[in-house]
Amino acid sequence: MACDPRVTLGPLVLRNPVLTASGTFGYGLEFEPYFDVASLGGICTKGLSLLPRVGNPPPRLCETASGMLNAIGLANVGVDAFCADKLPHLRARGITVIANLFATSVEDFAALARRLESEEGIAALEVNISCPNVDKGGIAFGVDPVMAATVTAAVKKASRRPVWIKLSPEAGRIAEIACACEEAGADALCAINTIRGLAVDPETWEPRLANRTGGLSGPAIKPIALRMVWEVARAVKIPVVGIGGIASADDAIEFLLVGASAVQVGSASFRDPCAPREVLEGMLRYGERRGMNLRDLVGKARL
Amino acid sequence: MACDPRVTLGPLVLRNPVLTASGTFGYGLEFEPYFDVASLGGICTKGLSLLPRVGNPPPRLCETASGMLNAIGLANVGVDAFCADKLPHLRARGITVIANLFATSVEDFAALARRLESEEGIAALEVNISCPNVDKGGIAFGVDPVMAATVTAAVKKASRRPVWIKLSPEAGRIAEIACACEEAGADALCAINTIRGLAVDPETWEPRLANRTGGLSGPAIKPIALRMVWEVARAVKIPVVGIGGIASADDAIEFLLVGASAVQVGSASFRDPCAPREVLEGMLRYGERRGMNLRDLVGKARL
Amino acid sequence: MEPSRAPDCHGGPLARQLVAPLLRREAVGSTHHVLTFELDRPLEAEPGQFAMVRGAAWGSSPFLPRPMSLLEAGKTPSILVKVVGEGTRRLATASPGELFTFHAPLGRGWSPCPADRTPVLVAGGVGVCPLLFLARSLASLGREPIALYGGRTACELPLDGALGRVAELRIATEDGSSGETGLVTRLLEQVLRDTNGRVKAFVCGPRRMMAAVAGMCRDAGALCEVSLEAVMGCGFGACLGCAVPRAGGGYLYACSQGPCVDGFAVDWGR
Amino acid sequence: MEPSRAPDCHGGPLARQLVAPLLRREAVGSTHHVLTFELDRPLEAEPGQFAMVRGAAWGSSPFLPRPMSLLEAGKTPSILVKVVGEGTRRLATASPGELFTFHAPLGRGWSPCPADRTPVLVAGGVGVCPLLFLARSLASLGREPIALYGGRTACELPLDGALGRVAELRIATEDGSSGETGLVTRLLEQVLRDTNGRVKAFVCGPRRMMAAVAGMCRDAGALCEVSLEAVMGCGFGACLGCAVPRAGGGYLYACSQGPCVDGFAVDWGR
Ligand SMILES: Cc1cc2nc3c(=O)[nH]c(=O)nc-3n(C[C@H](O)[C@H](O)[C@H](O)COP(=O)(O)OP(=O)(O)OC[C@H]3O[C@@H](n4cnc5c(N)ncnc54)[C@H](O)[C@@H]3O)c2cc1C
Ligand SMILES: Cc1cc2nc3c(=O)[nH]c(=O)nc-3n(C[C@H](O)[C@H](O)[C@H](O)COP(=O)(O)OP(=O)(O)OC[C@H]3O[C@@H](n4cnc5c(N)ncnc54)[C@H](O)[C@@H]3O)c2cc1C
Ligand SMILES: Cc1cc2nc3c(=O)[nH]c(=O)nc-3n(C[C@H](O)[C@H](O)[C@H](O)COP(=O)(O)O)c2cc1C
Ligand SMILES: Cc1cc2nc3c(=O)[nH]c(=O)nc-3n(C[C@H](O)[C@H](O)[C@H](O)COP(=O)(O)O)c2cc1C
Ligand code: FES
Ligand code: FES
Repeated sequence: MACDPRVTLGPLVLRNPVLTASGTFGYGLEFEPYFDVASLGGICTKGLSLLPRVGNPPPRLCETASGMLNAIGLANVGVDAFCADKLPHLRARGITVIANLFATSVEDFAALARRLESEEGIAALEVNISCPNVDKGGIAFGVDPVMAATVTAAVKKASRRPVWIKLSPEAGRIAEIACACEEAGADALCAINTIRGLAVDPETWEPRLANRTGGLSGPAIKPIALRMVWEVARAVKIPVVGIGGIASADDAIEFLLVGASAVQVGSASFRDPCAPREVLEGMLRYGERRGMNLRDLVGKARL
Repeated sequence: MACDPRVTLGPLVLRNPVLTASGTFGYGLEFEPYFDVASLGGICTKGLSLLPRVGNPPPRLCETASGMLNAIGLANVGVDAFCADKLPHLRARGITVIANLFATSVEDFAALARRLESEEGIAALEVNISCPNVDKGGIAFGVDPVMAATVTAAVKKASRRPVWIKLSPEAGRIAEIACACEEAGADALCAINTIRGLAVDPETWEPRLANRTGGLSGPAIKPIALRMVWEVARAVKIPVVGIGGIASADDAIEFLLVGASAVQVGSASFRDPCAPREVLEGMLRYGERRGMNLRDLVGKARL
Repeated sequence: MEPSRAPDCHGGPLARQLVAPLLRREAVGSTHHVLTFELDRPLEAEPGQFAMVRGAAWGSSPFLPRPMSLLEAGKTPSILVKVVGEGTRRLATASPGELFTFHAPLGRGWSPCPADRTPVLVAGGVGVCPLLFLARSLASLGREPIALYGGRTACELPLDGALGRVAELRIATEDGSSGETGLVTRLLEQVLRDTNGRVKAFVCGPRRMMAAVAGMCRDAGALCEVSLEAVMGCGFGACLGCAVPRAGGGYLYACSQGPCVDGFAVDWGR
Repeated sequence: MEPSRAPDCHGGPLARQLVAPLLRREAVGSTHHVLTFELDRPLEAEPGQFAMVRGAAWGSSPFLPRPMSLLEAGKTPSILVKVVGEGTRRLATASPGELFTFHAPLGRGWSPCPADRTPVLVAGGVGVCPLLFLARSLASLGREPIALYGGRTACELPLDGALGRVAELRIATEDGSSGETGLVTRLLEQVLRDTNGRVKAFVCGPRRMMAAVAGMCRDAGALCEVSLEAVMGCGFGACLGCAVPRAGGGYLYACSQGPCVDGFAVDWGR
């Protein structure tokens, strides 16, 4: 039976609900050999900052049970190089691009948004107020409702584009932050970013990451992410994008059922670069089997 | 080389640093066919309440990637039946017993502590202010420093026994709660309890647990637990007991290295009832190989 | 140390967890597999008891062992596996020599069938396992059990041949591909009528089937024992995960008070 | 869709991820195993490139694929595995027929050896893999590489025989159980002296060894290329996990800018 894959995220209509998570999909072009990236709902770029960042010293990664810790430190080419070198190719390929933004001050967040105003081919801005791996900025904005609202309002003011706020799992009450962002004008909320973790080598007594702590991602965090997405979706009226441990169509459908309008596939792309496509194809099969449009699954869990 | 396994937790000297986590080791007696439970540092009982509790409706468990969700709902025989039917056997076998306490009010926590005053064979009280699976009490105390301190002070006043407070991973800043409990007189802090999660059946749209959310435990949460234990251990002077995903001696040693004086083995006992003994034996081998006493590993990570 | 027994532990042989290699795996139809393990010393177990089984190399995921009814005890105990998820899929693709942790015997097996009652085994799908073990045991005692075996279709009746050798076997399938067309309760109806209820039903299958059978037995004055179904964490009373609503309130624990319990002790409505 | 190439992607064959069965596994000494996979169509790869390998049935743990240097390309490519943790343990116990995801060819292989320079391969332990592939390729071009191979003891020199067949092999072990006693750098010292530094060293081994070799080459006016070591997430430039300090600041990415890079481009001190 027919299944319309399109979903609406506030002012935006996406081809389908499968996006890729920032920092796990490079600038999108790295995946071109594997599948047609333009067939996805969209991609979230690696976090962009005003100036290029070299990132944290290695080791930056370590594996944990059903997941991984990372402390990349928001290494990125900077917004100018992104606009010059990456964006034209993404545009040419018809890829829906969500620009993920990182800054250490409210002003810089606004400046980033303004910098992108003149660029074509960006569907939305995803504001990362939840990075656990940098000393300043990031998570500090994400655990305080007033700060979160201030950033949201500043980016909204600086841009005509839809503004998505990416929430931290480390706020004691994530729904509170979500409501603050909604009130400040956010067009959608993304949850969750990684959860800070630590691993130590029992032989050398050294932390496994040079940054000491890192962000936990992968299937290990899925139950926590799903609970938080449910809490956020119940608390707000704006759309929610679900993230955290999604590796299969069933995983993605769970997030839709608890209230997410779209999902992002993250670390699963390391295990299998075609993971986002496979999640999408599985969701389409699920919709066809049940004769349902994907958007009609949103919030249907019997909770 | 020699390795002294004993550890000191405030006023208490334990045979060794391996305890079992509350709710994952029954009342201790269930494990008697498998190994000599008295050889452990101690066992934490299933959470005891003033009156018996039947617990939550099933399903109460579901498996997740490298872990599990549970919503037992603190089913227990009640403190009186524990003292009458279980404690004499534990005492006869020379098992070091830590009584884990659960109540929905400060008064009831104090009443529980008083009820146990006259019983022999209880080495310490572990106060659960962090259960995610009950409507009232539990976690509400664990995410608010004032409440946490109030409970701590009340139990301290009601008992001459060492009082351990079991912290919730869901407080935005766990170190803050830890400090509040320390100031209120806690003798040790235990971290962490389970992290609330959710799982939904994509076919039936029903939550996998009747209680909807449940607590995530197992190897999946180990990196988060280790980070939190480190944060707590840095913040306080009293001893810390590390809990969360410990399934091997290496895991336990990681917790000691970041500052835990002892550890609790939890869900790993479901996979292998001898897990606590194997963790202990592996730690002894580690200590012998390095010619170190186990207590000398505490806090040695190069962090 | 000589293992001692917990004070409220039921009788019967003490459980051990040991590491045992898979001796052989035989496919039974397309979705069922009989796995036989090789132990260092014989497993003593009663019909209705179960094992917690887990691949020694599974690492941290799947995390928990899987409860599986014992098909037979001894030095080479076996189980019948139906693939429903990741754990059973791994069991069903294991190769001989692969190591498993094998934790058995667990739980309470079937209680005896009074001499004046005909044993009637009511099986649905993989529910056949504890009943085949029981049927063999009854047959060895000279009892002549009747076995009623139901499923959606003929493929969902694994081990029907083995059951037929030790019991008087009657089959019902919903699609009529084997035996009578309809539910296994139809067969039971007739037995209850023919025997005037002077039977003891031993029941293992889907919850709805067990509920229906318990209801019919109660009405007919028959005895009824069921093998409970529950998601299990530990399998030996330590996690309190395997709760099943008890008649009159509260819960039964499938692993320690069951899996075999009086069918009238269960609240089938909650 | 015809796969297109990312704009800043290096040349060479495009990577594919495919599911391939293990064809055979051969133990090499007690801790090393050569695994050969069977692909549906031949793998084109250059010496020094690698594969990301993962058991198709590993589920969610171990989570990430493991980077493994290619020993050879073609329809039945192979890798050499040294057991150091859970992932390599699973590789080293896999049975023929077991399915793996095999993602290759990845990274930049070795760059050519100028005609006026003698190729000197400096290998430590499993670092031999990309160098054996290189030696075979050089030999097939009529070049005559010198191979210097070091390890703690004779057991840590897997594939020394194969290397000896395509290169002039010199061995050093710390315990003297094979070849000269000492570090492989002792052997290099002599080569650099004999050739007056007119060599290009191709180096793969422990970080400390590569750092030492790079330093010696710089001093002697020799060229030096190394194969970088890093924990990898993706293997193709998507995660930025595989950073290695770059001379002059910032980082090189081992998977996309390497693993084979100019030894002088690395900051060995940070
Ligand atoms: C006492 C007892 C004896 C059993 N004997 C057998 C047997 O002989 N042969 C056999 O094939 N199976 C038996 N089972 C059921 C078997 O344990 C489950 O099918 C198995 O645990 C599922 O694991 P999985 O990883 O394949 O599925 P999962 O991926 O864990 O789950 C797949 C689906 O099965 C459901 N499920 C999971 N565990 C159970 C469970 N314990 N009971 C009911 N549903 C469950 C889940 O909710 C889910 O919907 C028995 C169960 C019990 C309690
Ligand atoms: C380009 C490249 C090519 C490689 N080629 C080979 C090869 O041909 N044969 C071979 O046996 N190994 C090779 N390795 C190393 C191999 O990838 C690691 O040994 C493997 O990933 C470890 O996995 P594990 O699960 O067994 O160990 P884990 O349990 O993950 O880790 C065990 C220990 O090894 C360390 N480690 C993990 N990954 C790496 C890594 N990528 N590099 C260095 N140390 C690591 C960990 O920090 C830890 O201390 C190569 C690595 C790279 C980057
Ligand atoms: C290596 C890595 C890098 C990441 N970089 C960013 C980033 O730059 N900006 C951001 O908002 N999130 C970043 N994240 C977080 C992911 O976008 C995602 O929220 C998280 O990984 C959880 O999803 P997963 O479990 O599917 O991976 C990164 C995650 C990983 C693993
Ligand atoms: C089935 C189950 C029941 C639990 N019951 C309790 C309890 O009654 N009281 C308590 O303080 N913690 C309880 N816990 C939490 C554990 O003691 C422990 O803090 C948690 O499981 C994390 O450790 P683990 O990952 O090693 O299991 C329970 C955990 C599980 C899995
Ligand atoms: S399965 Fe743990 S108590 Fe029954
Ligand atoms: S391993 Fe992911 S960028 Fe190199």
